[in-house]
Amino acid sequence: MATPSPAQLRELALTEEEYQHAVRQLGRVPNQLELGMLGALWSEHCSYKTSRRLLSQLSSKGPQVVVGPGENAGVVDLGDGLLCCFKIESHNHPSAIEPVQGAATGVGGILRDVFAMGARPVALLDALRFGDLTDAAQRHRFAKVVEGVGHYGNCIGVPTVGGETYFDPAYQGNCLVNAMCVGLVTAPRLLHAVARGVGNPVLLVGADTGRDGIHGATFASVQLDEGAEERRPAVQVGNPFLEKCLMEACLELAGSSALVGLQDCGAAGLTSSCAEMARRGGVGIRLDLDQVARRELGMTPYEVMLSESQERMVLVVERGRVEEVRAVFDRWELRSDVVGEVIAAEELQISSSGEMVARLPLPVLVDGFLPRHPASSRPADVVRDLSAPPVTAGVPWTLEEAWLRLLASPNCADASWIYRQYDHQVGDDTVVLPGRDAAVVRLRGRRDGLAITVDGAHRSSLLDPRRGAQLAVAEAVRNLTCLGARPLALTNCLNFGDPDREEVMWQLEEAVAGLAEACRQLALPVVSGNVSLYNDLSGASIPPTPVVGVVGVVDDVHGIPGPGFVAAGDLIYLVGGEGAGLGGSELQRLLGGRVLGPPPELDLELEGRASEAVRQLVTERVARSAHDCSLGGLAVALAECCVEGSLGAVVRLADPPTPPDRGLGLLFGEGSGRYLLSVEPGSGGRMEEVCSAGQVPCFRVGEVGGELVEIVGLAQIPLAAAAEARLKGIAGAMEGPVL
Amino acid sequence: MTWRCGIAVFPGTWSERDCAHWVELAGGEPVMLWHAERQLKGADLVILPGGFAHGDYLRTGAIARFAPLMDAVRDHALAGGPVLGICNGFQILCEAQLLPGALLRNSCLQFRCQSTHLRVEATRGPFLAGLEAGRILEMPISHGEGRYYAPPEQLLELEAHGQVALRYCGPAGELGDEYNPNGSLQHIAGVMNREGNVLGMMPHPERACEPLLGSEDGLHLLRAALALVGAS
Amino acid sequence: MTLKPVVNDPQGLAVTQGLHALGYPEVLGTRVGKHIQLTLTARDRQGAESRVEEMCRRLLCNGVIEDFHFQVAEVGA
Amino acid sequence: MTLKPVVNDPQGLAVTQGLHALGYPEVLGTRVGKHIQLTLTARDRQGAESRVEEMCRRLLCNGVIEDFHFQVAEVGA
Ligand SMILES: Nc1ncnc2c1ncn2[C@@H]1O[C@H](COP(=O)(O)OP(=O)(O)O)[C@@H](O)[C@H]1O
Ligand SMILES: [Mg+2]
Repeated sequence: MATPSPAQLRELALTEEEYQHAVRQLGRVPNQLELGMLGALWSEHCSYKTSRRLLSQLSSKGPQVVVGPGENAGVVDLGDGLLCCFKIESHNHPSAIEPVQGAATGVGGILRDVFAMGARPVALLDALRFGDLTDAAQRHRFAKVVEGVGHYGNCIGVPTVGGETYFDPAYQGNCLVNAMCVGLVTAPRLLHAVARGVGNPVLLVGADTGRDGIHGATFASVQLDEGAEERRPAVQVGNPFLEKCLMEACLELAGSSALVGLQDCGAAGLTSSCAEMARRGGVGIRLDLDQVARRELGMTPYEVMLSESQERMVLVVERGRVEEVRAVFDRWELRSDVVGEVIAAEELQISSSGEMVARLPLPVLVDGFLPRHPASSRPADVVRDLSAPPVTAGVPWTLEEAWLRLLASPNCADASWIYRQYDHQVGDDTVVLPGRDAAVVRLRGRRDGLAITVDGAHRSSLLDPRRGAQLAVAEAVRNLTCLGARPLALTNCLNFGDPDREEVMWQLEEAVAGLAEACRQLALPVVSGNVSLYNDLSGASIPPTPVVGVVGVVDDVHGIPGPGFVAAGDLIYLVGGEGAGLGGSELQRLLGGRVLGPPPELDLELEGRASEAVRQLVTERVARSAHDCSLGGLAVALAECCVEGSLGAVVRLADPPTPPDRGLGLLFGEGSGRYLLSVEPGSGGRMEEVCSAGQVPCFRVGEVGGELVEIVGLAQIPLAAAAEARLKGIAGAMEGPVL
Repeated sequence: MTWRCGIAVFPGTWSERDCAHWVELAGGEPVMLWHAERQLKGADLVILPGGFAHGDYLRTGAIARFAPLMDAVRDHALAGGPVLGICNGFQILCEAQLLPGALLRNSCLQFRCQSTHLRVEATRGPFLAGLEAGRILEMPISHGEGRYYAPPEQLLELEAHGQVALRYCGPAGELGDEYNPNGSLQHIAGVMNREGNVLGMMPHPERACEPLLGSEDGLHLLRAALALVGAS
Repeated sequence: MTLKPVVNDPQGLAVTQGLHALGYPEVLGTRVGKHIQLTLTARDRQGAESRVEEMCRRLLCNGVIEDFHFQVAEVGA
Repeated sequence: MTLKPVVNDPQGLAVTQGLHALGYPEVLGTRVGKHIQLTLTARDRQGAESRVEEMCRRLLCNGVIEDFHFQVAEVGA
């Protein structure tokens, strides 16, 4: 084959240098099919060639960890032989182009990652980012993404129990759609994505292979540009019904000794699933493409090997036991075909019509990519913006107005417009429904349950991506703590722009370092994750957006307190760190303009101690309600506690506000590490005792009761007005037809 | 003696396990019935659970109603045996013409998963016999196509024969569009056949069977039926 | 496959509203139905028509809410 | 409005399987799309055609996965 032209290489997302690197390692010129396979596996999406070096900072150590990164999903031990398996993944580019199907197939993909481990999916969550809802195109995209997420989860019968949504003009061109799945499996049924045993047959099961999604992996590894529409086939239509049957069949087989290894066909289709399974097992695989069931006539080997048709799985089965395995798929009316076998040579050998059409050594295909180290530098304007004072003098609103505006901001408001479109109860195990700080899924036959949350960095990440990533972890831990849960482990999705832009690379480096620090400090092993780069449109990158998913355990799923106040006369306590911190805050976002000022302080040690103390108070049921302060600060959190409990409150804050600030920082500052708890009047002593034993600041700030949410001397709003503002934030913006 | 509750499983069904849990809590014995089989394995009572049988492609329940199992369900129903269709099961019963009417896309054009109040309208038949008329039950719904429709003459007939079993209502039993989550005609949440032995409903009683899940009201329906089966 | 005229069509309404909002006030109404394309073998046109009619009645269309209408076209041997 | 030929059509697959199970083995394939009936005012056929074409492109059809095709018929003043 002649040396491919630069245009051909670009099509495969390979550089000239990478091409030469391939030729050197192979000792020959690869043919077109081989080049396509190399391009797909060496893409950022599959190889992590840019981020891998950074990700090694994340520790996956911990006595609870059973499987860390590197498999389809991470696994932690819940005791008594039960394991929990989870992962988060992005589907940003496909969702930007076809929001319903892009989001739906994102959910489909993450489900497959979890049941590929033999685990039954028990919960889904989604983290979403869009531009402003004042823009009709963004409303449309948002509505369609929610429809797509719901469509897949609702059809397949896995509850979507939580999520996180943020609107900011910075995501106008690139929406983010991250989906997380949590599953359960008993230890003996845990599966691995590995090929073993020379002579063992390789099966392809599920959907037929079509021309859709060819080059999806490379598609996710380049910027969206005006020509993106031309790569349309990269968007696929999912079939949740087929996946449901596939899931049941795979779970039925999970306990069987006939099954050696199981892997889903994700990005780069058959190429990556076979290559990775064989590589893990130190063997090779020979595939006969004539045995692959196709949806269309006339497909070339290239198309078959690189198709990303959804709802397919690859199995390695013990020799001689193919029929019993196929019987299970037959019963579910699913297609299953023997398409190859395990071989001793560490190669992927592809034959078609009796001819060998590709033959690639796995060390080259899987690990032979060139690691990339793009230059990074901190942009000068970030330095300037960091030291600028956050605007407070220019706030044109009274404190009451600002308060109500914040409550009605779609970022703080009631998210039920979203989650009422998701079946969040199927399975009969969701005991804390969406709408709270975290969701809880009970474990059958046990007293304990899983608490799950996803959280992301917001605007302060633009100023300080390291801090931003830490704030995301801290917030996730706080959300679990509010329910009395002990965080077990973390998964993450790193959504960034084009790493060849120096400031983006800097953001990525900083964010990963921040994530690593926070996880170390809070003793949270990172067991799985995903990187999504190139979230750019026309030269503008998204803000650095690390999203973390954390799974924790609540010892008793009965009587978990909510955020809402419970009874008039109860005492309100503010526990944890300092307030202030308007830099990068939601208030600043409402004012428009640049992100300025130092982002909120974060004391990870204090964060850890506060979490311990609050967990104890919640577990002992001393706290009758618990909620953390996040977007919109103390004032928004207080109003939420009131609205949720349909009770007013009177709160006094010690520090007197200074003139230009007027109390804005005190009310709406987003300082980290703070919780609002309420206790019965007689429990104040226990409250203070636990906090002082844990060296956690704790202030009695007020009492529950009345029809007002009042911060004495500063601002007061009627309970009903607060409730209405919160309710209309998203639902109000989405009134009227969205097609 | 325990009562056998057959639970139909089609490819795409997803609340069979929830139903089994509910049956057990109510004191019955769940038996899974695979769609390709032709007999009910001695079930006294048949539940068609929620889900997306055959993907609900084309129309909800359109393909499922031709399953071999449905012949056995039909025989059982025509012989007066109790049959309960929940959500997708209700849609299948309508397609199979064991219940009148059809279920259309929610008028809000969105899927809805939320808690609803239901007013008991009829107190006949195995599932509602134990309840007083006007009683309010709380149960979640979870569907995209639950808008009950029947042609005008048929609707009149349904009302005349007391076949409207449950209606969506407010917490105090009041009717209003704000309490109707899907635009169903006459706020209908559940209907039964003329004889009363076949009941179809969109809300999920099996999700309201424990205080921990927010409501126990779903147990009433099954306990009534199990008492009846046990007595006969 | 179209919804019977007496059946309320919220999807059609939403499309109409969407079109109005986009600047097409001339649209008086919209009804949304299904379009199914079947490829089948048959000895002749009549044979095909009677089979398709039957498929529509038995499976493709629900007579309670929908009307149907079809055309048969030859696509060659 | 029909799905583009390369796009997966799970609905069509399910309908085909359903028809086979019901005893119609002659069905080779099915594709399910949307049928939208618009009622609109226009000065003439050409005017109507260009407006409808625009509506299809802008709103009714998602060009990423769907193709469209339409016919205009007069229904009288
Ligand atoms: N996209 C979404 N999908 C499902 N639930 C969501 C989504 N966005 C927000 N929620 C739910 O709304 C509630 C509020 O979310 P959020 O404001 O992010 O909470 P917190 O500030 O405690 O992290 C949570 O229970 C969350 O699970
Ligand atoms: Mg929170």
